[in-house]
Amino acid sequence: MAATDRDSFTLVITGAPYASQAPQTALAFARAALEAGHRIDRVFLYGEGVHLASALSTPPSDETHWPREWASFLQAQEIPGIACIASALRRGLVDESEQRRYELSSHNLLSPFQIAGLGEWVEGRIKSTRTLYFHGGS
Amino acid sequence: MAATDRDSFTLVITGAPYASQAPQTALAFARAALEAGHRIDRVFLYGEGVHLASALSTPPSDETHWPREWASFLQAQEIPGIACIASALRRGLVDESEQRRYELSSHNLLSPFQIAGLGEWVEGRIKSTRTLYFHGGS
Amino acid sequence: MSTLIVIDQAPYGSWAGREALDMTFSLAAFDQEAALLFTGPGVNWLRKAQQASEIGQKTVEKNLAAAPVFGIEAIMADRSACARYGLSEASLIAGVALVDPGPDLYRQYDHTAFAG
Amino acid sequence: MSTLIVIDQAPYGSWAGREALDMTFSLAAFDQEAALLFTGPGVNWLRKAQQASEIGQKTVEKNLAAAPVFGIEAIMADRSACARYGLSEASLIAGVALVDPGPDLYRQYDHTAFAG
Amino acid sequence: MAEYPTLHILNKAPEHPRTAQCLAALAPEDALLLIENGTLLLATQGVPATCQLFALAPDIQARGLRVDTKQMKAVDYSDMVSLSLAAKRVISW
Amino acid sequence: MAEYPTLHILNKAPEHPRTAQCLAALAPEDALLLIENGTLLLATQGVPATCQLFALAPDIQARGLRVDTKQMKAVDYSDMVSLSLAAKRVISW
Repeated sequence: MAATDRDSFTLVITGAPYASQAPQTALAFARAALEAGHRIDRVFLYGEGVHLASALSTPPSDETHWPREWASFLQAQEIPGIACIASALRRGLVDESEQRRYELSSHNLLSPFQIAGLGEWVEGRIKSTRTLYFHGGS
Repeated sequence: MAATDRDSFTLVITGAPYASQAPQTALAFARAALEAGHRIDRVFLYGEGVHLASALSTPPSDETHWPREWASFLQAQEIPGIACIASALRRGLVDESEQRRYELSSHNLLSPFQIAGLGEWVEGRIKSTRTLYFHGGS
Repeated sequence: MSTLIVIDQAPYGSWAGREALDMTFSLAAFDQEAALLFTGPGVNWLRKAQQASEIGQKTVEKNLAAAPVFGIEAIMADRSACARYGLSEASLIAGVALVDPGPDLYRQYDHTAFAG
Repeated sequence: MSTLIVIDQAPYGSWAGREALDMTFSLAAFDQEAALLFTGPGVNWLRKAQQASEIGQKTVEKNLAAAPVFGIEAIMADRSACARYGLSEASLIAGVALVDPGPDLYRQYDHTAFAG
Repeated sequence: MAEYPTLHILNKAPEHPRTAQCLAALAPEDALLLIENGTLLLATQGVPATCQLFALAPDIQARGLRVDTKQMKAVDYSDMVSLSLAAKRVISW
Repeated sequence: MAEYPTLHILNKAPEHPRTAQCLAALAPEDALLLIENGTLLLATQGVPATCQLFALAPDIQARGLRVDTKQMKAVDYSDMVSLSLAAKRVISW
């Protein structure tokens, strides 16, 4: 397949912020892809990557706030950001609906991130020109 | 130093549940230490280990719920469980007081875990007979 | 559109292997071709007679046994990693094909993914 | 009661090194003897002229330069790891002592800790 | 940009076991892109001469590494995008 | 339980770079306790013969490993507690 300006990407992030460079590399890649006229179909958080969707992450003021950087990018570009439900629940990332279902004390999923199943990743595999992974490095 | 029944431990957990075995090994060690008549001065969560203090973690029903296992152990044995404040804030683990201070949407620290600084670890280093680390394995 | 999922992390000490299995079964559930490759310390997932209840976990032997039923094409293991870990055909669970990973193997798949 | 903090993870790709530095400075703040050992890919924290702003991070050169002021006893680097990564005395930041980690080194400290 | 059968993206330090696996999977006509911790390979004697080599400039700069332009090409994120489309498949190690 | 200058606790797989560092730090009078992924060392040819060797039974069993009792002693969590007090210092690799 040759590159065209309608090429599209699914980006899978499996490395957590403040534990890996994955959110930073993926964001720089995503911005470059849009600048080149390509489309980002979705960003899918898997494994440790779900921590990027935390609404409560509060890094020191001299460190980049990766969850907020990502959230504003997704919002501005209207790109779906999806945290895998199984990874997210294990690791304590929940939205209002999961909070109700499991009778939890609060919810902490940062908007516009959503929670959904691995089917979203499979669809990316099928429909996007490329599905790329951004893993932890250690 | 020979072992006596007044020997005491500070346990430092740096591996996250559902990413490492650290919480399981540390809990089995802690139970064995108490059974042998020793004291656990504190459990200190550092780095990725702070995720053990998540009140929202919801593993599948056929997987062990490590945060709850640890919380009930700490409660029953009246052992302080402390999440390092800097590690916890970066990774989105906050109590009510940090929620207010940073004007966050909610709090998610599982009781009886508390948030405090590295001074707690330093004190363990000085006062406990042994300070042991339970790291991630990969 | 065949996908290779690679598991190269030791069992029980991380969740990457379990989450890679979930990916593989998801592909199969959506009728996508998928195969599994175990390599490095990951081959230890394939040892017979694991009993993880004392460490509060479950083995994946049953899941792997069900893989063909769910339409997963192949369960492959890195021959040299198996040798390194003393895994003979007799000590491996059933249905595992020994392979030598390298350019020729990876080129058979459109897509290759690790869980982390 | 001297403590050795070991940093063996590459810079920027994880936070373990930063969090190990925090541990070291905390010990010093409470007047506890502490020393730092960089080994494996961790020695790359000690290379001169790092510029991490384009990847959204900060270097730790200033922190390490302040270590003696805060009472940290020593900054040591594994000689063979430095050689492997082409780190000569000229390319290392100031104040680093080359050592050969092994039983004799670790035995000088009551306590040894990794950040993760 | 040329087409490659496979673009290998390596973000692990040379000591990480996946680095050896990645290097063993390189075919002569493939491309290898070093990013993040993977760029540390440039400071060692372990840089493969078997295939086309790229490394991400912001990561090289962050680590204070020097680039041998005969050995490899420093690229930016937009090159990473082009490379990932120019290759038939991408493996993120 | 005997006293050891250092108890080394290793929880990493043999491929992990910290395993090599740990093995290089063993003194003959030390003890090495393999736990978690560290017990996989028992399945390889890499078991050190230099010092007293222990391995955590629940982790051995989880991985379906066999124990050569001439080579090392399988222990439980209460032995791990005793060992950590019997040694002058403990290093968790």
